[in-house]
Amino acid sequence: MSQKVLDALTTAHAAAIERTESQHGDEIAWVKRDQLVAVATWLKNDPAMAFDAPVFCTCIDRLDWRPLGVAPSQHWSEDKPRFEVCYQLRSSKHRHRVRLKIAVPEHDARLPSLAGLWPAFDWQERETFDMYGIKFEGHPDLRRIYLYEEFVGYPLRKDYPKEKRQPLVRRDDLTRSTSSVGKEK
Amino acid sequence: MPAGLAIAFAIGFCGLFTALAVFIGPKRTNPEKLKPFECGSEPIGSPRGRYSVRFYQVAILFLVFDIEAAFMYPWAVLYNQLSKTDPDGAGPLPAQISMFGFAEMLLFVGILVVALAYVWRKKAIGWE
Amino acid sequence: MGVEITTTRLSDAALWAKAAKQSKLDQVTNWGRKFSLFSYPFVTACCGMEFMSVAAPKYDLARFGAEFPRFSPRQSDLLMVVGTITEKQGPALKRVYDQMAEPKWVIAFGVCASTGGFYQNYHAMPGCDQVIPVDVYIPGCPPRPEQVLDALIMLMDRIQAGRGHSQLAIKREQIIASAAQDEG
Amino acid sequence: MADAQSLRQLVLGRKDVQDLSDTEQDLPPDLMTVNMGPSHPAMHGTVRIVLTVDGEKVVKSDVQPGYLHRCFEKESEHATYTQIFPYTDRLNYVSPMINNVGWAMVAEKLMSIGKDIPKRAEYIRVIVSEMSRITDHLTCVGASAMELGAFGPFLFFLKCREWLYELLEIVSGARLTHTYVRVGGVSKDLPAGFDERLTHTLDEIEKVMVEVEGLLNNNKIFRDRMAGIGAMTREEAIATGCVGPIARACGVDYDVRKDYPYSIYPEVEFDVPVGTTGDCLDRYLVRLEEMRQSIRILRQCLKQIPDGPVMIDDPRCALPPKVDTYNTIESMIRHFKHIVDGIKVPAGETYAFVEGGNGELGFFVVADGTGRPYKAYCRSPSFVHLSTASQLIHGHLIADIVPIFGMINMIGGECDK
Repeated sequence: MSQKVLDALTTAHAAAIERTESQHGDEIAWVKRDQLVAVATWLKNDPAMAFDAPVFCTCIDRLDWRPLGVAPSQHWSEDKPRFEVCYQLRSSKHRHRVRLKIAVPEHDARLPSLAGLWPAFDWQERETFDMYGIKFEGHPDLRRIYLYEEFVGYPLRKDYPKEKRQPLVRRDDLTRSTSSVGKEK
Repeated sequence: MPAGLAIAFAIGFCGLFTALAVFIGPKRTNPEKLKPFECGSEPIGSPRGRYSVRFYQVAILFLVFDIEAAFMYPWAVLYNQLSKTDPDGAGPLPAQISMFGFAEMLLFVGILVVALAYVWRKKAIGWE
Repeated sequence: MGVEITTTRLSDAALWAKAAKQSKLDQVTNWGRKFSLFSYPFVTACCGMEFMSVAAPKYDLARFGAEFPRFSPRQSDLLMVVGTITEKQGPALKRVYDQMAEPKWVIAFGVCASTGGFYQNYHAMPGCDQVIPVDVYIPGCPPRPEQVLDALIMLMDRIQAGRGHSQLAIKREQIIASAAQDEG
Repeated sequence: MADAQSLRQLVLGRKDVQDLSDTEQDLPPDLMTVNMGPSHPAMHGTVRIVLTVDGEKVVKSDVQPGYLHRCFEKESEHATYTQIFPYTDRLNYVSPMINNVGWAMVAEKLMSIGKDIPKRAEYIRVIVSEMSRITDHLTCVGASAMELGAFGPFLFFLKCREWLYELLEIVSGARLTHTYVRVGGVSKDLPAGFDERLTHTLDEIEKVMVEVEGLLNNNKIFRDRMAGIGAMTREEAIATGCVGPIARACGVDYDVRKDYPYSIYPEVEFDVPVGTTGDCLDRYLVRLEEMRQSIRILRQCLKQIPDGPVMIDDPRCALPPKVDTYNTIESMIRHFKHIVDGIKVPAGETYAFVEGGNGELGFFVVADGTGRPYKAYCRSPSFVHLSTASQLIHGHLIADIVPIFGMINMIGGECDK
């Protein structure tokens, strides 16, 4: 029933919307990066849309994206942008939902921040920055939220090994008598 | 129990246990242990800064009413004798109940209630 | 799978324990200590729910004299590390352990505190013994309250025998100090 | 003359008479920065607040979560769909069953088999979810009452929680980390005699709730510490994405079980309590009322539960029955492939959400057709509620942080994922 959201979106912002799709009952709209703030403010303030409730903001790293049973053209390749930032919004009045997705290339992982429009995205964007390294411009204070400042790298990227620890403190009187199998790579 | 003996016992016991703790207790200090405990994080800011005088007010007022409560303990213990006309029960007549003990404490608490009313009106207790 | 296998060098601890036999005074003080443990609950994760159940009326911790949690390391001698210790929590745990008065003991409550459990990743520490010496490990995720009471009794035996890590450390220093005096 | 003056000033340390204006301005006390650190009983052990206080009043606060970040996403990229159930247990470990149901629903939505889950399995899921929701509210209200000094209600509510833990242990085998739900149904059927024991326990819990309400509701100390503390308006709640009891306390009538009904919630009637002022007292009252509604749902479910299988017999996600596994080679291979490679979820992405103990708990999963999810993001209500904490604390006393944090019910595992 949110199909009308996508139709309204495409009519109002034809230029800003690259394409729309609907998967498993969720409406997805791909938005161009530079017109994201315009589309978002319209979605929030337009009485017919009234998306006043933010749900979540996260990022998908498409580095080794080779899904089974899908044409190879869909697989990820160097020329395609690596990151996709997703904002999920919900309207508490009309009860419809939409997910804005923005393609972000790896070399300049920048994005205008939506923390001004919905305060909930303040921390969620900090989390996305902490985990994926997407810099949100205009964010009040963009710093790591989960990890400690001394942490180097962005752990949720596909190329960061799961067990690569960067310990802050270890016991000094502990002598590692036995070799540790597969020390940090 | 003569008072002097009681005081001696009190000082003796306290002295004994502090002496035991000082001499027998293991003392191993390291720089980490001497730092103030701030829930596990590095202590920030210095306690030497100037902070509001309200803390001192609240502490003093607590002291006043705490000691008032402390004075009630000996009174409560001796309440029975205080309420009898001849406390040591020497006379032939059965002891009647006298209001001496109760009135005494009422006076004591009454004074402090006046103080409490004054402090309450001056808002020295709250934190506005 | 980078698994850090670390074993505290217990061999020298055993050597010092043998060398220093328990004097009568030690046995009496250890007897007093073991029945009046004040625990500092360093609670972080799901084991905290089971820690509540252990302290609650059904599996009462008070029966063993270890019920009264003290939320300041100055007044506690048993550090219960309850739940997952992450890298960011490491310095806080080490500082709380250092600020406790000797002799002190540590119980690793649950498999996350003992070995990191099934969180083998960049932020979960493989066991709190990477940071502080642990006396009793409790397996289980979360361990059943009976396991916790059993671990407490195990710790009491260890305290009575004077084989806690900090007890051995104090003993070792006394022996070194006395040895130095003999030569000096 | 000059040095005598300065000498006097030196000795007395007093200012010169001319310097004093008619009234001595009281110098503003310096602001003190204090750590309400990770290891603090009111902070549930996993949040650090750097407080800038003027005396007792909080002027500025920097809330730092992340002390229990256990990398749910990174771990779930290396585990099959069924192996992720234990991780979801430990997200909101106060109501673990609801996380299991949430994760199962997102996988079923991706495989689009949500409609043909057997009715009995759906009923069992609702029963265990509502039991878990009651334990969540019991723990939250009990613990925050204890943090305000009321130790009695804490022990009463923990006694009730023990009864529910025993029942959940009979159902799933574990007191806290159940791992009971599977994609396509539940792993085991309810044991015999379960509904008599559950009805008996529910009556007992209602008696205890009456007792605790008698103790707390009109208790002067409790009301003074809770009423008017940490209030939040309706618009703020919606804009900051607050959900669950906290949003309902502000008057936002949003409950996923009513607004986006899933499973068999349309078949049971229950009401959604909504507060007015949005302060800690309303959150407490909303949680108590929700416990009553959950008990009401449980009673209806126990009456309406049909018989039948508890697992869908779709070969893609259900294990073959044991007798076939040991007798026919095909079932053995299917059993082996199912366990080792995991359930083949077709490629796609979706966001499924349930009404958790603290509100809308959702999973945003991107599947790539293999047995392991490509990305599994958990939208956790505690993380969103914690982001409003510094704004709620502002202007209150340090002692008010404790009830605010108690009523936000920030669960470390879910907040730091």
